[in-house]
Amino acid sequence: METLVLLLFVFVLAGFLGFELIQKVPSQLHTPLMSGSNAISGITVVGALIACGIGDNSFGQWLGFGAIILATINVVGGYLVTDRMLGMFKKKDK
Amino acid sequence: METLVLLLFVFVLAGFLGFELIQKVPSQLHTPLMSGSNAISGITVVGALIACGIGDNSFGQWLGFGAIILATINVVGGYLVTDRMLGMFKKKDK
Amino acid sequence: MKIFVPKETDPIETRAALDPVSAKKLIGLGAEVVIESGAGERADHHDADYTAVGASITTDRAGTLAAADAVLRVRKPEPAEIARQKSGALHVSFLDPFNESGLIKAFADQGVTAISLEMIPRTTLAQKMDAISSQANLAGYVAVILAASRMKTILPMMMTPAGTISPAKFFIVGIGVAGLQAIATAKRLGARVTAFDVRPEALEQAESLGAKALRIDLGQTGGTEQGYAKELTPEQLEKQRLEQGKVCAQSDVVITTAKVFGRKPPILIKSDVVAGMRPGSLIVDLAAEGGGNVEGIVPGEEVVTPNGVRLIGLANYEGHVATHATQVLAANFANMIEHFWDKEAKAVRINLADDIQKGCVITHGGAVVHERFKTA
Amino acid sequence: MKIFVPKETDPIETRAALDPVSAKKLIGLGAEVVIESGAGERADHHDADYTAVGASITTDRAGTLAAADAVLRVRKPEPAEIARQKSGALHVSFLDPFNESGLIKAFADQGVTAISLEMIPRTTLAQKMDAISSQANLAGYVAVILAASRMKTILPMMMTPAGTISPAKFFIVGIGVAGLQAIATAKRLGARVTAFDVRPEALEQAESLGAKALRIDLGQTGGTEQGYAKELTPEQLEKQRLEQGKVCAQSDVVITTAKVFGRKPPILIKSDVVAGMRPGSLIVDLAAEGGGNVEGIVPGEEVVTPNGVRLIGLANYEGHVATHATQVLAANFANMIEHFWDKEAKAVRINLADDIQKGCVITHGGAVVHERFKTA
Amino acid sequence: MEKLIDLAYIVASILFIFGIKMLGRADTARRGNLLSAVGMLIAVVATLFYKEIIDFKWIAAGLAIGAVIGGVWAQRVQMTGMPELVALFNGFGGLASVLVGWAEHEFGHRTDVVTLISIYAAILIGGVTFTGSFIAYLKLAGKMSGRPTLFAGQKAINGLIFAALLILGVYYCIQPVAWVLYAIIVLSLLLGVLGVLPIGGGDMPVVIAFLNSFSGLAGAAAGFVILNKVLIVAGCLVGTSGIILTIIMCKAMNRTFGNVLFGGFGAAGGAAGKAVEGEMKGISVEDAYYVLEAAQNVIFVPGYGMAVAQAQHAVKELGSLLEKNGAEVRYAIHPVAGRMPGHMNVLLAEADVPYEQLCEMDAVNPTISQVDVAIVIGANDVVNPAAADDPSSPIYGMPIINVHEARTVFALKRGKGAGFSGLENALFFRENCRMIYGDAKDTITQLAAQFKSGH
Amino acid sequence: MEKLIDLAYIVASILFIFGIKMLGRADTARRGNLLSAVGMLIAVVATLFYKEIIDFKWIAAGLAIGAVIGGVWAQRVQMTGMPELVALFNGFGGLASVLVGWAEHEFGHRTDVVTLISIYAAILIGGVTFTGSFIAYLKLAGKMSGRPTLFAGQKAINGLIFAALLILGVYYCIQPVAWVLYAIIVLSLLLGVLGVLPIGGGDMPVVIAFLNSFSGLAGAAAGFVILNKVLIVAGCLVGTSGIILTIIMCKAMNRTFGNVLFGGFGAAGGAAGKAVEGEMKGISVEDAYYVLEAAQNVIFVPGYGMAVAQAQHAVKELGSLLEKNGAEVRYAIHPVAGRMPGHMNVLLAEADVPYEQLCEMDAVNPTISQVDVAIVIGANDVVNPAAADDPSSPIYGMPIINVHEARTVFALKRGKGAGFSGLENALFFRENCRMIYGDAKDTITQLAAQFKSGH
Ligand SMILES: NC(=O)c1ccc[n+]([C@@H]2O[C@H](COP(=O)([O-])OP(=O)(O)OC[C@H]3O[C@@H](n4cnc5c(N)ncnc54)[C@H](OP(=O)(O)O)[C@@H]3O)[C@@H](O)[C@H]2O)c1
Ligand SMILES: NC(=O)c1ccc[n+]([C@@H]2O[C@H](COP(=O)([O-])OP(=O)(O)OC[C@H]3O[C@@H](n4cnc5c(N)ncnc54)[C@H](OP(=O)(O)O)[C@@H]3O)[C@@H](O)[C@H]2O)c1
Ligand SMILES: NC(=O)c1ccc[n+]([C@@H]2O[C@H](COP(=O)([O-])OP(=O)(O)OC[C@H]3O[C@@H](n4cnc5c(N)ncnc54)[C@H](O)[C@@H]3O)[C@@H](O)[C@H]2O)c1
Ligand SMILES: NC(=O)c1ccc[n+]([C@@H]2O[C@H](COP(=O)([O-])OP(=O)(O)OC[C@H]3O[C@@H](n4cnc5c(N)ncnc54)[C@H](O)[C@@H]3O)[C@@H](O)[C@H]2O)c1
Repeated sequence: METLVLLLFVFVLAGFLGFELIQKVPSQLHTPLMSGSNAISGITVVGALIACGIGDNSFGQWLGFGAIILATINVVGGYLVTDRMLGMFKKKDK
Repeated sequence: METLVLLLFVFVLAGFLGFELIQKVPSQLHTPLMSGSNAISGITVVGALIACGIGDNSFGQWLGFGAIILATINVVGGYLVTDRMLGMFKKKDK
Repeated sequence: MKIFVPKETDPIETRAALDPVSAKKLIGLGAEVVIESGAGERADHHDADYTAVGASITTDRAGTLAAADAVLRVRKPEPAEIARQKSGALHVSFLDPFNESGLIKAFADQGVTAISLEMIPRTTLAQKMDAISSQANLAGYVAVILAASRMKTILPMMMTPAGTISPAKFFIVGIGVAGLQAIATAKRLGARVTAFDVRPEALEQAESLGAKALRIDLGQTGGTEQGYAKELTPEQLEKQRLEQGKVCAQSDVVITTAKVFGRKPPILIKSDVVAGMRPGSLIVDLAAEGGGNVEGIVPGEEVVTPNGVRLIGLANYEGHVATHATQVLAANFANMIEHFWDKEAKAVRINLADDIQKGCVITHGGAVVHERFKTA
Repeated sequence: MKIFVPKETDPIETRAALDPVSAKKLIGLGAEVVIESGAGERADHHDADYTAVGASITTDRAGTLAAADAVLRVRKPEPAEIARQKSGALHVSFLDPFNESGLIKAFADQGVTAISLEMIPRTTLAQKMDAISSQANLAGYVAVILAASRMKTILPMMMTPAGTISPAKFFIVGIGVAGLQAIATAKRLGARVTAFDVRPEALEQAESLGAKALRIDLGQTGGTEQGYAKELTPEQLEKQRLEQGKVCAQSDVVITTAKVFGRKPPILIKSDVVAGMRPGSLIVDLAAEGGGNVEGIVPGEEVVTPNGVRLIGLANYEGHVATHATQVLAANFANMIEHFWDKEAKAVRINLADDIQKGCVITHGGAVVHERFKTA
Repeated sequence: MEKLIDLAYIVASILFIFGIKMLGRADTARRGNLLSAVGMLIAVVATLFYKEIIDFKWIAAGLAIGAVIGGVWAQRVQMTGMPELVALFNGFGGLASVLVGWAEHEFGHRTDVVTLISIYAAILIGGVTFTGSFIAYLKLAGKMSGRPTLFAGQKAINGLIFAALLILGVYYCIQPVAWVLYAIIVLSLLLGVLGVLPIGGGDMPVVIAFLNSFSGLAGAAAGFVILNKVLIVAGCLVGTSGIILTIIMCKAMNRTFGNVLFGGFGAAGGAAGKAVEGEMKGISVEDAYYVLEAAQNVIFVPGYGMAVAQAQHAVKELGSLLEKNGAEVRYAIHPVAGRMPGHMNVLLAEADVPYEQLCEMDAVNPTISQVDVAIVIGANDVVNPAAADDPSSPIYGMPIINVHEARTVFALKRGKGAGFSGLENALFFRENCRMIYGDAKDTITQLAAQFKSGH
Repeated sequence: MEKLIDLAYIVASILFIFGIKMLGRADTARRGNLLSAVGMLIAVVATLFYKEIIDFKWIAAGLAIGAVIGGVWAQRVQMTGMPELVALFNGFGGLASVLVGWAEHEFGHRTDVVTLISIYAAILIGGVTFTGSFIAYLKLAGKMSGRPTLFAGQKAINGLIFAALLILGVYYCIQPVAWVLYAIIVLSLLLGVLGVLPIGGGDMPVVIAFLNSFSGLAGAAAGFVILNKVLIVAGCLVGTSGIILTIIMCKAMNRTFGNVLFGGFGAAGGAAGKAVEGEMKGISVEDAYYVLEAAQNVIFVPGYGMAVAQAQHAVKELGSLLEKNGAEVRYAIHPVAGRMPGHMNVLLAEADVPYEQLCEMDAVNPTISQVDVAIVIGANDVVNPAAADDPSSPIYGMPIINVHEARTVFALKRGKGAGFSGLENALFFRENCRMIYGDAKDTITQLAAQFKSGH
């Protein structure tokens, strides 16, 4: 219970931090930022890894396995595609 | 232990949040802001309250008692003085 | 439709009624344009420039007058030349209709449709043909350039190793179109500009160009619905003169622009005010031709007062920049003709129900049709 | 020290060597200032203005010349008047020393200490007495005002209901002090300005006022250490003329300002270029007095070429704004005298070791002391 | 070991924080992405050291397969295909959350309410994210019509599904039985489909951003399920920063978020009785900034109000800022604008607007449909469409600057004041026109300030 | 109950977050203070419900006494006495932390390393905060000389104390015996005294801000001691936001933080061999903004560089912003500035600078010592003090604008380029001069942007 409360604290603080972090984003960064934070949301992969461990029969394994694959696609693909997007911006003179 | 780790998480997140919250402060607000956050740092009063509880002999009580008085001065005085300061700014036309 | 542009006869007139660009536009509509030889000469438009766009040149003034369906000119005609025009023809020019009842009668008698440029309504829609505005605008510019070229001082401020030259002080009285352009031009050159008008909205307009507005509380004033100024009561004029006098005394240049619709221009600067001004200072009176806003002005001449103030009262300010004045005036003519052009008939269609024509057509079909002049 | 300001004798000269403000300053130093009656008249300074600040007025020109310790004037003197001055006295004025070896000899012979305003070094320290700059500055302004007042067109752009008037195109050749002020003034009035100079830093300076710089690659050029321009080789001049010709052909006004230190001004605009310009366009030559930068210029007159280009070659542009020209020139005189003033002796102290005096004192103690003129 | 893992999680969280912050600035975005990737790597590797994790075969295989598929897709995709790929990836992330929740339901050891709520949330949000993103993908990829797909009663059906999901959720928390879970899975998948179908293709980027924020929250919910901090932190960061980004994107399209999500419905419902008389819609300076920031082609249309406000210098500055931001900027001058001929010229020349950028009415009008934003600064009569539309108007027949044909119009005025002619102006009521009330100079200065503080 | 308390703590934390954020903006500051006070109330009340807390007598008495003292002081204090009162309050907070740590040491149940570290931190930081704040109070209240108090070997002694504290700390974590704790208490109190003594009175506000941030950290440490979340959150928020505020305040004084803390030492140590030849010190645009933001009297000194950069419009804009911010703004024009007579006049008139704000050199120089900031924009010769100082200089004798007598000078140039006369300029090496390199227009535009984004 104590843990849950603390996790709630963490949740609330992270939430505020999320609000504060993004202030004003130039329009050409909208898509990369979306894509980049989508890759972060692939953090579910960590959940998938742990879920894969808890399954003690093969169905559980399969669920976890599927989750790992999907989340990894999200993570790896997400980061790479974001990087490619950002790489395409020519270095504009500041 | 788990609790401590979580508290550390809380600490780190609160730290980042603190950095993000203050961005640019007009110079006439420097003192009130300092004073106001000084009042918040009087949160030690909560610690003092609890410390007062744990002391199981009279010395402990005294320590806690002293802490309560001091912290309360900080809190009450701090908020009031900040409010007075801020009250002195005439409503400037925006 | 055969449009004829005679050469202006008044020696102070440098403008022409059409420039080659507008002539071309009219020819494009389907009109035939005939220019009297030399008509554009003083505005730097030569006969060859007109023929190059398809106009023809004539030296037979009388004959072409008689043959033309429309005559465009800058200044009002000699009565004798009205008599030469054929009945049903059109005549467009400045006419000064309030003072020229004789001319109006001549037009009506001859059956000529006479349009007075002065009488074009000051509405948004009619602005493209509003020659009063287009010319007053240039006059305002010229007034300042003239003043600058005659002053023994410069207009802008300069902080130099040899000391600071302070900016010239201009006072613009009457903030119509000409006054506004005078303000703009003097401001551009770095002068300090104060401006005055009886219409409060004009003061705001002056401020919109960066001038300081002199606000005198005169009580009730106003303009006609067409945007021209009404005449003031004697008391109002007195108070105004007093306040203005103070500003004048401190000014290097005073420019007056108040023409009042259909009347003699009001006297805004009396002799005593002039006498209070500094030696070397200058007054430019844009209303001089109609009698002037300044006491002692001599239209067409420069007068130096005993205390060394120079009064400039030219008659044709915009004529100083004849090329551009002709350009915009010709555009006004062309816009008007285009606006009322009847494509089938290839002619100007007269329709007295039209708001604009109601305002500016003075005579038509052998009669005076304009409300204001019917009794005349 | 008795300082005398004689009335200028050249009829085109409107300036005076001292205005009342500077006279007062000198009197404050302890000098006695005598003004010939009427000396300031054409700059709107009357005898009474001078006496009001403590100067005395004389009508005895010859006598005062002989009695004065220092004579200040605008233009170079008649040799006869040099002979009137007492030995050891001071004479400060424009002298044109490169062309007036006779005058220099006269000064030396008479034992008069002659200071040439032209020769004041163009250093930062000496700027306050630099009359060339203070006058050229005003000349640049006047050139544009003159052009504007003689054009049949206006300078600024205007998008109006009667069509768009495009901005006038100005071309300024030679971006010294006068050129810069001409750029500034034309820009203010809304013209499009292109400018050219052989010194690259001058092009940057033109841009600092918002003009477009015409950059022609001429190879090696440069100025003397005093900031005046060197003469160009014939090939360089040819290339420059070619490029300039193109710009001139598109310009409404060309203003030339290139005086080259100690020489006849270079011809920058040849007749063929003038012939390529549009009818109605204008050339104002600020170097006209020294011979002119433009072929066909007649100093002091306005010439119209066969193709309708007007060449203006006045002699005394700054004299058009005589009041201000006198103000700054007088400040230059006063600053100089103050700078070298010996408080005890209440007189100007001549010290040929001083950098500024080394530059501008031509004769002293009965001899020619200036390096450049010693052989002369 | 545990402690090290926790430490690693803290480090990963910090890297995510920096990553997101840096992704929001052009000069640091790429590095930010890298940082957050490093954070992810640390988090994944740390997780592998958990003692519960035993079967590395499956894990290795899963990671490998996912990495290859994701990597190849990311490399192969065309520039133009990127947004839809992101949608697809996002959908996968959502589906992964569903699976994690499901697995926890089947095999988890904890059955307290918080855990159940979390499982429910992970599955609900993940499911909606999955199918919603997939529909977005199909629309963006052109495999499905981009037009809003509407049918009768859509709104009611969605409402019903939503209500059912709520009830099932409550039920599940009390009685965590399997059929309820399956029902929840199926219904959330359905809700995702039905929710996105009525939204037009042009709004898909906003939808994806929103679903992305959603999938972050799903991740955080999954984090509560397995009591994992880094999941909570990262998920919540993405959740809230994603919301902000979504709002920003809506602003750049001059839309509200509700309008994007339910606009399609609205179009379906109220199409019949559309009011002819519109209303004057205001817009805040900040929202206007977002629109301008995204604009490629901007015209200023100055009028007498610009002169009154003496706003010319501010206008020039805003123009320069817009140009720096990559937009094409022109100044369209109507011949009768102001109160004297050439009034606007005097002012703009004073502010040093290059003559090249001044355009006559006739030059601007033919190109006006390509204009993203027309900024009308204190002009009124010269942009009054009545001159073209309304034969009874006293200015009927006068050519105007047809700003109403631009994509968006911002009209800067102090209030509802009429122009010189005293006429009401229908422009201000048009759908594509937004009023920014206040003195024009103040407004423009504030807009410029927004631009500057954006860097 | 526990859960409710935790909920209350979360609410309190959120209120603190909003409170701090709102305190940073003028229009919301007062409400922010109120919000955070409400948060505090909630936190305190919630704590009272803890089951460990039994003896309400003491608590009630303590709260009452503290509240009365604090309340009375806060009401009584004069406007001018407020900063020192804040210092005093802050010191009390620090002492409270010491006492909490001490109590925990004496009577606490936990002896794990983390707890010990936390006790150590709470006492160390709290102790330094207490005496440091007290000294600051004395200096501000004028009960002690405001001048830096210096003595030989001060630096070494402080170093020794610091080292001793470190060693004692390590020792305490291994062997938490009482004498070590007492030693730590005494030494930290001493460090607070010695650390603040050498700092000048003018720098006290910065010191208080710093100590405040410190006392926040002490609170967070105390939070770790008693495992209390709200203490950690609030303490850490104050700790980091306080650091930011401290840095901002340093910037407004055009100082670095290190310079404030150790400036006194530096002055004592290196006073003998002070180099005559200075160096050109740069300053970032952001830091320059903080100085300008606090300035009451600003002059611009434009030169040829302003013309080259065509910065006049930007300069006018910055001038207006400074005026809006409450500063008096003038433009000091040297007669030979630029490359033609009146060069600056043309440009400034173009930018619509009112003639009233243009000042001649002779008018400005007598008042220049009251000028907070002189902004030299691409001028060089006209502000070269060699003209007054150095008889060998070719411009010796020319009057200049004596900007070097202003409190602070910002010199805006692209690089080390000389002016027209080709002379080196000693101004740029002066102690009170800061260079801002770059094109003047860019620099000014950026400065203006800082101003605008500050609102
Ligand atoms: N060009 C000429 O020569 C000339 C001469 C005379 C008359 N006119 C006439 O003037 C009109 C010109 O049209 P226009 O579109 O330029 O102007 P307009 O139609 O007169 O409209 C000006 C608008 O600016 C707004 N405004 C005034 N001050 C403002 C401020 N400080 N900040 C923001 N907005 C402000 C007013 O609305 P709020 O009050 O709501 O702010 C008003 O609606 C035409 O009808 C033309 O015929 C022209
Ligand atoms: N007023 C006159 O009539 C006249 C006529 C001729 C000569 N002068 C002489 O010119 C001098 C005028 O003095 P001043 O102080 O105005 O100018 P200055 O001494 O010539 O100094 C100008 C400074 O501006 C800097 N600069 C140039 N471009 C810049 C840019 N884009 N952005 C920022 N800085 C820039 C240069 O340094 P960086 O290269 O490092 O940027 C240079 O040090 C005097 O010596 C005067 O005698 C005056
Ligand atoms: N509808 C349009 O588009 C349009 C076009 C041009 C002009 N107008 C309006 O017409 C107005 C008048 O134009 P105009 O230049 O032909 O006017 P004008 O020549 O009749 O008068 C010039 C100015 O002098 C002022 N004046 C008159 N008596 C005065 C006195 N005793 N003291 C001080 N000032 C006095 C008038 O108010 C006017 O502003 C313009 O200001 C404008 O509002 C409208
Ligand atoms: N130290 C000071 O403070 C100070 C004061 C005044 C002037 N100056 C310097 O002296 C320079 C010259 O001043 P001036 O106005 O007396 O110069 P000037 O009258 O001798 O010449 C005017 C301009 O014409 C240019 N020129 C010469 N030959 C040319 C050619 N063939 N083609 C094109 N341009 C040609 C020159 O380069 C010069 O810029 C100034 O630009 C300035 O740098 C310095």
